[in-house]
Amino acid sequence: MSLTFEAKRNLWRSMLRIRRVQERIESEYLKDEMKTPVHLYIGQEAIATGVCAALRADDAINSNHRSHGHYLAKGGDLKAMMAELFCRSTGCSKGYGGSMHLVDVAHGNMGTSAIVGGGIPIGTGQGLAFQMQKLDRVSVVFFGDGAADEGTFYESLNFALLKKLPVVYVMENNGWAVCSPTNTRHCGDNVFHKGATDRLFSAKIDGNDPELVLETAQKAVERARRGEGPSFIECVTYRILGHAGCVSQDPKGYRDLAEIEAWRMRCPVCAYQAKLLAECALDAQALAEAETEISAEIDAAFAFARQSPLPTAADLHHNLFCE
Amino acid sequence: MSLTFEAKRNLWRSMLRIRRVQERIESEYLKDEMKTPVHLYIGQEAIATGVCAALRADDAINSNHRSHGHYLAKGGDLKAMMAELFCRSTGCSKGYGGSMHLVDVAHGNMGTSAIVGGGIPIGTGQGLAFQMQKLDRVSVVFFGDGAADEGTFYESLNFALLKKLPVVYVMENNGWAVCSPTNTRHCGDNVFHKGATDRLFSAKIDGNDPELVLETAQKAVERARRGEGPSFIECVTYRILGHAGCVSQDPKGYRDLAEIEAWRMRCPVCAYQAKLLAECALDAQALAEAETEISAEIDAAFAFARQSPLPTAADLHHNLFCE
Amino acid sequence: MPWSRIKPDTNEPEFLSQDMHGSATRGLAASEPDFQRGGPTGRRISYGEATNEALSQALSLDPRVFVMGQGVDDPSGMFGATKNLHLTYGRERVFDTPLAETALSGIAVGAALGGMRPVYFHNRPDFLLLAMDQLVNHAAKWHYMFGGAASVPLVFWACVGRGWGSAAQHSQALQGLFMHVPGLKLVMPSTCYDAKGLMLAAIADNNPVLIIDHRMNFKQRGIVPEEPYTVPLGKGVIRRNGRDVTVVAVSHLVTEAFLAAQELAGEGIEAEIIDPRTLRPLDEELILSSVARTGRLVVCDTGWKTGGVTAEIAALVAEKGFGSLRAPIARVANPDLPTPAGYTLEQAYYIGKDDIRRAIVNTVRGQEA
Amino acid sequence: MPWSRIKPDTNEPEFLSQDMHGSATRGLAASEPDFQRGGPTGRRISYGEATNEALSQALSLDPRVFVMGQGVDDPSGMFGATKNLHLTYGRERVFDTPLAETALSGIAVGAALGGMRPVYFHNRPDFLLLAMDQLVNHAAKWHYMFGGAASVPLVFWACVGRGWGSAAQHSQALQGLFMHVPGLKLVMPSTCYDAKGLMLAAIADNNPVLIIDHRMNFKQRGIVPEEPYTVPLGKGVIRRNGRDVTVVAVSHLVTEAFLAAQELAGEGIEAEIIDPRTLRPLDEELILSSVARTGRLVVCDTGWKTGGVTAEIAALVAEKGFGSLRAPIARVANPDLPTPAGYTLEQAYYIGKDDIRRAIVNTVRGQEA
Ligand SMILES: Cc1ncc(C[n+]2csc(CCOP(=O)(O)OP(=O)(O)O)c2C)c(N)n1
Ligand SMILES: Cc1ncc(C[n+]2csc(CCOP(=O)(O)OP(=O)(O)O)c2C)c(N)n1
Ligand SMILES: [Mg+2]
Ligand SMILES: [Mg+2]
Repeated sequence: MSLTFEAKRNLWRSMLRIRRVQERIESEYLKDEMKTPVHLYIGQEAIATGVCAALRADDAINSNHRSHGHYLAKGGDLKAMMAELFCRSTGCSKGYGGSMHLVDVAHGNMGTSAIVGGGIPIGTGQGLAFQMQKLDRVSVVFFGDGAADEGTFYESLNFALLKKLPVVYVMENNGWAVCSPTNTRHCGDNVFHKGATDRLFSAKIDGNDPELVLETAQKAVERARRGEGPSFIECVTYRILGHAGCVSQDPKGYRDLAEIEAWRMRCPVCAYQAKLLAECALDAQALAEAETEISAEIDAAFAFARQSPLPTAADLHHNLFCE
Repeated sequence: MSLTFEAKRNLWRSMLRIRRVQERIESEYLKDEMKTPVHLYIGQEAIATGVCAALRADDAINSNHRSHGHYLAKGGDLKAMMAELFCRSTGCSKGYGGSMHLVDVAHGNMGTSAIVGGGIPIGTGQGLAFQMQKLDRVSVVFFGDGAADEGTFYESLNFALLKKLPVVYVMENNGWAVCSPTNTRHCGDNVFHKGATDRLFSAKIDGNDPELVLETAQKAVERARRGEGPSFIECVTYRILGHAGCVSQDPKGYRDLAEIEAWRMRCPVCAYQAKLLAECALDAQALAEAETEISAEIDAAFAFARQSPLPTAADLHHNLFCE
Repeated sequence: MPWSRIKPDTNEPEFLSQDMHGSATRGLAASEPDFQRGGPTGRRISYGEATNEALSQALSLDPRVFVMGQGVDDPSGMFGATKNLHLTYGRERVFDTPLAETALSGIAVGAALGGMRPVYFHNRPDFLLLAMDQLVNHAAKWHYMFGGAASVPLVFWACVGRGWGSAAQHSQALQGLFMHVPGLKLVMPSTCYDAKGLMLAAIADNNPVLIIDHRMNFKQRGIVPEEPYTVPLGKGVIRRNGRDVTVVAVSHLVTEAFLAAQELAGEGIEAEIIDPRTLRPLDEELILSSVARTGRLVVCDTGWKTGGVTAEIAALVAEKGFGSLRAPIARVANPDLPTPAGYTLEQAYYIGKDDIRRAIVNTVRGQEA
Repeated sequence: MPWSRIKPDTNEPEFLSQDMHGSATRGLAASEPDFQRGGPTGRRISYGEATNEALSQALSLDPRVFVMGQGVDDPSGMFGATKNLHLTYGRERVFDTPLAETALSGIAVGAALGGMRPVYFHNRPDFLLLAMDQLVNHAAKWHYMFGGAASVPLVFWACVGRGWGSAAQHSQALQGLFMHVPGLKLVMPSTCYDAKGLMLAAIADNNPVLIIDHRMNFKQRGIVPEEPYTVPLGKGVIRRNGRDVTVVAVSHLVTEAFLAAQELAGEGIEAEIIDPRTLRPLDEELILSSVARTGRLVVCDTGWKTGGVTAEIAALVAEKGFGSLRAPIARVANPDLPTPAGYTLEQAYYIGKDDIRRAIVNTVRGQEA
């Protein structure tokens, strides 16, 4: 794939930003100010980044409990996200949603479900809406290997195929669902890969390679825009930290340390940074500048969140119904 | 497949018996004595017959709303079935179930669900129970092409593959779900056929050929008994009558008359009878005898049902809970 | 099926229906139609036709509206409710679906988020049990969970399948479950007029609305204006005035209660019949002020007794209207059992006019213990 | 997570617990153990340990019993309830599952029909919404629908996830839904003793039983006999005697109600605290006879108010205990809203001791309207 240096730097910067935000959350989590369960995206940054780079602002994404990366890559405001994690009124969901329920209507993120698999049909329905309105918008659904256990995945994909909906299904196979490895839940590759080659564009790719993710997503998105129907992209990756919370809260013993170590060595952010440095798409100065900018942005977002007002009892009964 | 003449005659006789029972129900339905929705099996007899011929008495079957054929082929008592259709206390479900909820514990038919797809996980669970008890019993699940729309099918098959359960999934693809043709509900062949060839024994066969059904089912059943896991057999067939009730109640216009006529010409009972006559596995006398016997059995069953007592208000509160 | 003639086609009773043409009703068409000012103008049409007309008008008034569901384009068209709509509006806007109630419900949610206004016909409430996750975990919570940032305007519809020997899995009246769910509006019409007006109101509403209808209603014919109009959600109506006892009844039991009340008028008991029309939001005010006058309450529902609609309405009055209560509250509901198939058992199972009558008499005259 | 310390580890109150060692409790082991005759003999263990012990004993006593569920073999073992069971009994009898709650629930039903006694840990009640079809349309109806020919002995378990900022989809207390379903037994323990005894009773029962537990319970420690024993389903218990008002509370609200009652004793109000322990079958007799003595009722539930558990218990008394009622029934339940995530909103949302106290005072002294 021939990307401009600028495009490459954008990919890298998006990944780096997601990484640094996640790290900061992790490092501050024990302070007990973010009273909401966080599911960190460390190790998976290339996926959200690569896919969202293939999208327009008005395309939709649908995410899950592990949503920080998707939200940010799609253009979400960091301040509004951090305020949500601090459960403030200035949060993207005004403190009603918390970490698992981010929303960003302006960028096509119409709200995030923490029911595993729950977002798959919803993202499919958004694709249906775009098709019915004769828009060329595309709906992307991000979900985990755990969500692919759920029957809604099969039902949704069947419907998307039937109607040729502009939906791209992105499965982030990070090998685990909480403490359950994929092989205690699936038996071999997903049946859609080989079972629907006549109807479905499907690919199983290295999810740690942002350029490959972008390239594959672009094919899928173009196909969707042309009205040729859905795609299914399985991105192989790894959840480097624990399922939820910060590192010190991760229960020990369910994963092989060697497995974690091997994937740490394949860190998508470090690897891509090294690649761009080697290609001279990036130099030490740009790197340092980016780190400084990101760090300042994060500081500002945390400060914004901390200074923002908390919702009060008087807010409790708002918004049950839409007028 | 080399079947003895006797085995062939048994297949034929089972099919003929199911057919004649269905016809009798159809012809008497307007009398309004059977106050329960009937879903007739005419046109699909070779499937229940062929599959059940591959089973032992202690193997389990799980059926659906269109269950008369499965119930009878698995050894179910015609009297108890007809009494159930007449909603009598002597019915297999004592009049609480009606036509859609047949049960026959003695022959491994532990009860029938009329929720489309509802029986698929239940039959899977029976397979799990057999495996956990280290029995070599097999669980067969009969379901329609409509049920294959449901996510429980995917979830169940995934689990059966994972645990190598002794379950045979028999999909009766009769082209329709009520008034909806398959192609308004599915997009092409089921993904399991080609998507899981490494894990699953699957076959798409002519469901109107009882010998082929038997042969395929035998392979699947033997595989299950050997602990090698589940199979998926798609039997292509046709529902010659309407979805429910008798012919005069069938709404007109949703199916092509030519389509119905073409499948009538491929009637599994007539075709197999003709084949056996041609092979001299059957002669006119045996045929006449069988018709007479079956007709007498049906008369007796209808008489039994009509003479049986009706449940009364005093029975209403029985059996909510099992002691 | 012949034995499906559980109730002959019949004109619905001439209810008092104060509200029918009153202020609570709102015309949808630009010029306020006649029926708003004067007496009833409209044709006598069937319940299915009334529902169908509402759908048809919604489809023609709002390009965002579409109708989906397993069988909506069948020759029978969901008891007539969706009949032939696909011919007028095309299969892109009125379409059949796979039997995949879980995902299709989520697809409806997503379509709503994407700017459409789906109307999903689920046929029987029994099948809604497959849609619970999307309905309860998603649709009902979406607006609140995101602090109001997004909304899910959709209508789910299902029709209770009483009779036919439908048995345990095809006859459930599950409003008792859905009444418990915050964020969901729950509608149960009882007249042809309301079937149309409530459907149009539900489609116009910006929230998830579940309409639970009833096979028995579809046997009715009633006066229905031709113009589009809405009946407001959350407003009940008094179907008959009476001083001795308040009878709250839903869906087709409104008619049964009305008939019981007419019989009892001859015996000196005057029952006030309230049709809440929507169970959520519930018109608490209407019920409480009626009980304040009558001092007695009988609640009738087509669902199970324990933990159902009758429980909530009884509890409401025991909590907020206790001071006016002069007798134990009576609940008339189906027994706490799955529905049996057999017709003799069905007869013992289902409640109707006589059960309501008995409960009224006991409540007014005192029970023989 | 640190902020999950919503309630410190604590000994449960010393309830009256008449029944704890009374006739209603039945020893499971061959020889009747000591605790049946004498005073409390047992160790003080945590709630998780008590549940774990029940599962372990069931697994060792009955080869048909098995434990399944997403995460049952996790290091944390479902709040400790299933911890390490797979090490003792093997992964064939204690196994992790795919995230496929709909089918896995049906698989449990099928396994029960095939001769096993599954115990399916569903983690949060929220996920049970995916299991509704199998639970309500299948498990709950199976015995009745086939005239008693087959039965479905299974236990579903789920634990309400209050706190943690769990928000709308991970904190629901959905007993109000399940209480409406005939054919399902519904259990909500509140003490360590009952957690063990009710689990063993549920597993021994030949019907589908749903146990809804609560995170807050898992902070408790209490006296639990080592031997296997059952606490009968359908029998409630008086946790505290009082003459002025009957307070029915479920799950961890039993403790909250008890603490409120202790405070009020100093102010001259004696509240009787009833713990129904099972909501279906409900010990109506116990509640009605208490109200007959006190003339007043406060009902407390961890779920939503409208159409929930408090509705049914209030309606029951308004119907069958009206004659003894001297004040409006009060209901203390969560507001009719999805659970908000933010801790300041959570604080406003959840009910506890003070809300119960207020309701008791109002009920006994009369409300300031
Ligand atoms: C329907 C449902 N079941 C169970 C859970 C509990 N749960 C939350 S996240 C999770 C694991 C999901 O795994 P996966 O989809 O692979 O996403 P990952 O966490 O690996 O990113 C589980 C089991 C849930 N939220 N929803
Ligand atoms: C979950 C559910 N959805 C809808 C129905 C209504 N229904 C009953 S039978 C049927 C068609 C089933 O088609 P298929 O599985 O192909 O079986 P067939 O009738 O063709 O034998 C439908 C939609 C139902 N019983 N259950
Ligand atoms: Mg994963
Ligand atoms: Mg079919």
